[in-house]
Amino acid sequence: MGPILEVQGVSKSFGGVEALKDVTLKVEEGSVTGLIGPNGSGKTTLFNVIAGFYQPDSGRVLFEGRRIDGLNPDEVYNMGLARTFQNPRPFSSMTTLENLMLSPRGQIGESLAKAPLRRLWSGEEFKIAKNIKDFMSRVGIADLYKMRVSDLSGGHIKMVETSKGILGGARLILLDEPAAGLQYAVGRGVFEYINSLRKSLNLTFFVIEHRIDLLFDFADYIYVLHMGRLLSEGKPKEVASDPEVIRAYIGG
Amino acid sequence: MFDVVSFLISWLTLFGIYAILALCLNMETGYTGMANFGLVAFFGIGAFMTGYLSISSFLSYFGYNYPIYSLDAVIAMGRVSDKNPILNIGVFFLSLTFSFLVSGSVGYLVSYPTLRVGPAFLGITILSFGEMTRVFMRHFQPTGGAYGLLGVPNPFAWVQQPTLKGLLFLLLTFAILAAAFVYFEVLSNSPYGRVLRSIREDEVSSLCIGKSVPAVKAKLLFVASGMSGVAGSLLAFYLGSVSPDMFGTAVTFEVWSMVILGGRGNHVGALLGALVFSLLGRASSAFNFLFPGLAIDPNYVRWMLMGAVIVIILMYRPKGILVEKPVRTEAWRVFEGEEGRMVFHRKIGGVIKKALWWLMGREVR
Amino acid sequence: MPTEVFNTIWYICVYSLMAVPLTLSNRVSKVLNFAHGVYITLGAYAAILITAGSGMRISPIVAILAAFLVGASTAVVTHILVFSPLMKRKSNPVTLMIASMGAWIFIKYAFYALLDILQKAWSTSLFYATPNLDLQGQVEVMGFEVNVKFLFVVALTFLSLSVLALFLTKTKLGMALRAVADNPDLAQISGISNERVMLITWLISGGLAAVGGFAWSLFTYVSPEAGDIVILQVFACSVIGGLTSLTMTLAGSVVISSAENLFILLLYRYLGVELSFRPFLSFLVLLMTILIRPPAGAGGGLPYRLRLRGLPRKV
Amino acid sequence: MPLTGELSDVGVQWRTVADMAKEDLNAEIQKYGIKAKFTLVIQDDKTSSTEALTVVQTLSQAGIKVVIGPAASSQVKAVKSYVDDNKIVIISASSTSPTLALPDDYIFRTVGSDAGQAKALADLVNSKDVKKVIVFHRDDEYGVAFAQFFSNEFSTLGGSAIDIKYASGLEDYASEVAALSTKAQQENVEAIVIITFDKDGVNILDHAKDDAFLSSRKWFSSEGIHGALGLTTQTIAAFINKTNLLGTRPVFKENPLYKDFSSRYKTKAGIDPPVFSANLYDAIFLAGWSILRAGSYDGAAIRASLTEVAKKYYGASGLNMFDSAGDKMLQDYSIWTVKLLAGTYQYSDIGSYSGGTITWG
Repeated sequence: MGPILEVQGVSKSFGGVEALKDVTLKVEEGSVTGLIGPNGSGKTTLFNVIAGFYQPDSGRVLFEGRRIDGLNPDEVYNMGLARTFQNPRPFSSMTTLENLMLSPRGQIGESLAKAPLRRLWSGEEFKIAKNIKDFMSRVGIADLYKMRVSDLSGGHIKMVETSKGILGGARLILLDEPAAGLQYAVGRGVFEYINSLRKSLNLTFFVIEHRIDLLFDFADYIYVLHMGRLLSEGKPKEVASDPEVIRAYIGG
Repeated sequence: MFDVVSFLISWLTLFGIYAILALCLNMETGYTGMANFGLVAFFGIGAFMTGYLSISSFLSYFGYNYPIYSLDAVIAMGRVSDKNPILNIGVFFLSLTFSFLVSGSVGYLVSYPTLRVGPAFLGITILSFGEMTRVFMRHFQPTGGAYGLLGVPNPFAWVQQPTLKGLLFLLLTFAILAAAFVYFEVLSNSPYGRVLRSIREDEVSSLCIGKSVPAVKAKLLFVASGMSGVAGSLLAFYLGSVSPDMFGTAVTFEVWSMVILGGRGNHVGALLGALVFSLLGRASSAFNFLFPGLAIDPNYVRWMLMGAVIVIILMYRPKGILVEKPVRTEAWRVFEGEEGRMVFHRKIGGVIKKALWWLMGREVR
Repeated sequence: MPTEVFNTIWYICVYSLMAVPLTLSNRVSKVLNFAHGVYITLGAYAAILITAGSGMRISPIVAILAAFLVGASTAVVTHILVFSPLMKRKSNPVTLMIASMGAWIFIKYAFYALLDILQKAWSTSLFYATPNLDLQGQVEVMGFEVNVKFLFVVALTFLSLSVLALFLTKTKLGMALRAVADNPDLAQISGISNERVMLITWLISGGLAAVGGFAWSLFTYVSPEAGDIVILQVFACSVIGGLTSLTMTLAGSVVISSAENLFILLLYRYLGVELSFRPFLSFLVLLMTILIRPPAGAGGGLPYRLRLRGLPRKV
Repeated sequence: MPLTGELSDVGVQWRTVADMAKEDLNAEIQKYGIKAKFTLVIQDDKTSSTEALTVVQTLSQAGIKVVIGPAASSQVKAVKSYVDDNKIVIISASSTSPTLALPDDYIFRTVGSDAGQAKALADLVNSKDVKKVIVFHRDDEYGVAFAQFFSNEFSTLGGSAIDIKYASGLEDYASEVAALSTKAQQENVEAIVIITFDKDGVNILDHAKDDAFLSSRKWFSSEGIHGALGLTTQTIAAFINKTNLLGTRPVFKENPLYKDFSSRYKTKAGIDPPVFSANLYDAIFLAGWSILRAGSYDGAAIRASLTEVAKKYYGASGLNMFDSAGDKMLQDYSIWTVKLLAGTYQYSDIGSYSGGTITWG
């Protein structure tokens, strides 16, 4: 299996401050790839560049062999690349069901012209809802469909966030600290959930995580970012034993 | 003594016009979260469009060639406005359509700043846009400039009996209001409505799940502004005259308070708000009439009330009197079985059917 | 053309006195305050009511103090009664904005009612008045006959703004204020009472706005609508300053003032644009600034780039 | 009646006038031994059109057939179609818009249309052998129309008028006045003609008094500013005297009834009667008498009798005969200025204009 995402020599600077310096990395299809680094090392900036928030100053981003740098976030998503946020941004006063119903791409009923004509979209709506019901029951949150997301627990919110991307039919999902702010057990749960999905749906995950221990258990491959530069990469063990990394983490 | 019928007619007509505005604002603010403080601009554009179209078409049809704001034109209109019912009705619908299109297109263009700046800035931007429109209309000769337009032909000018005339116009207004209501209700109970709400909740994350937010906003502004334009056109026909000073910011704020009172994100609520505030306006003048020479003018009290209501509602019932309900689509059927299907207009349909059965003397099954 | 220049300076003074506090309050409390116009009106009327009521002249210093007190107290009361409860409920900016709108309408018409009563009581016209101060006459300044009021207002503006600047940069409270403005949560952690800072902010902004209103009333006759009529221009100044940067707000008021006093004249003289386009012009400036250079902190702007859609290229 | 909004300043004073008129009317009726009493309902229309309509509707639904006001022409227009349908007689004492001079409608105006006054003002300016003026006017209907008429009249008299329009509804006009001054110097005009309402007018004069060149010109004004209290303040009044500002207003001052009226108003309110107050006074009288004459309280009848009554009625504002368009036919004008009388500055009429001739003194 070839790389699903390639970042080639991407640089990005804000007002003279270089957040990313010539970063190049690959994400293999079907893998869980980790991205670690101390605060302010440009991890989230990289995600934002990939997801189309920022346009890179130089370099290219390829998704499934197509350039996606310079596309807008919605277009990137519609190509099958979803992202989550470090602190989740669900549509809090809407129900779980509505949140999930939003994610499928290109729904007929979402065009202003077709929306009033119910019979045009009701069938599709029904199908989507069925899928979502199956999915939810598989994940075990089916009974939450009626609750407003603001009332859910942290772990559930993270699940919903991740599920959005999956239900959108994304093939690559960028997760920004999925386990942040959760107790260890819950965090681990989230990662197991990710892992199972990866197996069952053949998805690829690109994960930022501070919980290095968790990441080391689940990731296949890890990149280390430091001061906007790629410091080291490799299998978890190699990275863990890399003196550079250790110095960076202790002295960084 | 007090003429209840004509009171109801005159009140409900103005209510109808304002209710349409309230619905539009509710679409923009309640659902999409766009702080449109320039509503009045589209209202006014619609009104002027109507004045221009109707009068000029009448004059040309009857072969006058006065400038439409001249005295001769007004006199001529007075003479011919009740000659040809078909023309009246035709012109009415024609100008309604054009008002919709023109105001809508303007709204579409105005949506450009909405993707450049955030809510607070948007509010100010559109607010000043509204003021700009007013100043511009004052200088715009084709629609009479400062003179404004007089003699807009009422679609029912050919009806002699004033009460009947008022009633007919009221019915027309309500028909349009009902159409707008059903349209918006259906719209907001569709996947599209869901997208709108997601934008209100968090436009960035809505953008991140593939909704092209700017496009959605622009289209919505087209529809909502268009409907505001229709409201303006109705006003023009009702008053029979249009002048730039009718479209100050105060109108916008009144509509805002209606929507807030009724409940953002709930069309019935918007109607309720409109009902309450338009009645309040009547009440204050009636009150003034009943007890002349009060220490404090009831009009002040009324406005103070309006302000207080806004604040209090926001504090103790932020979602308004009627809170918004989740979007009802087929999706609920999957989870809740049949009753999930009951969407608003079907409910209405059910009620009507029951009523018919009842009228026909059968028992409701 | 000295008159135009003098007018421009007048306007700069008045607008900056009104717009800077608006920016300040917005920056700290994140409220886009529509009620700001009312503070201006009240400030303008404080001196007028005193003089009209007592029928005697008062010294400008007294007038300033009165204006400041009235404006500040109103602002604080508004905060306590309206904004802080809503903030406790974590309401979003739009809600706060609407709330301020409500407060504005309420205060405005309450004031109207008050004036109405006073008018009946004193049987004088208050709906269009100017304060009666012992601040009259002209003085000779570098060849120009200059109105004393003019010099007074310039000095007033300069003083109050520099005092504000000092307060914000030097004193502990001022720094705390800025800290809260930049990051409320952090400030909370570092042990500064958020509520207290808010109160101070409203005190200052309301008071300054009122003083601005007073300066305005020296310049011209004012009516209960005064605040509402200038508020849009004031907003324009603040928006040019991004509703966050005080210095940029000053720049904004310079821009708007010269637009209203100089640009329009140039347009009139050389392009024959009618004078009555003056308000139009200032709004135009506002729109242009927002569209061409969305001000810093134009918060909530989408990460979205307008371009012609082209499908991503295969490589 | 505008109690809030842009016309608020005069509105409040008009209230007094209305009360006065009511009392006098009732007294007079008693004198004639007619068992009737008129009560007056004063409504604030906030100088806004829809408000005006609401008010008129409420009144008519309460069975009232004669409404005096609204003040501004735009409001009269807004209520026109309603009153025509429902046969309610509108008597506006201050709407002077020429576009409302419409035949056989229910709108009457006890004040001459601007066309007449524009002519009077033009003659006045001409009589001061001024040949080149700037007309500095509001950008609303009143200002634009008046300026147009004036320019036409003035040019037929062989003068030339330059037209400058300013935005009404603002709070301050410093820059406009500056522009006016520069323009005046460029063109080197002999006089300035201002067509304003009270607020903006006072403000403009307030700024003009600081301008050397403008202070050296002659000034003329329409009636719009008359009665504004600002003009009697020390500084502005001084300016007025220096520039010898003269204005026209639709009042025939030689009229004893008017003298009586104004003196009584002065004792009541302590100030001179504001602009249009005489017309308002007469409007109320006309209304009262025509209602009595009509016998039945019905719009059509009242309208008919109103024209009849007006033919004979001679009131504080002179003859009130209506022309075919329901506007006052013969309007005499007074020439007013502000003078130092008995230590205080006061409005005073120093001349009158009747049937095309100006008489001083």
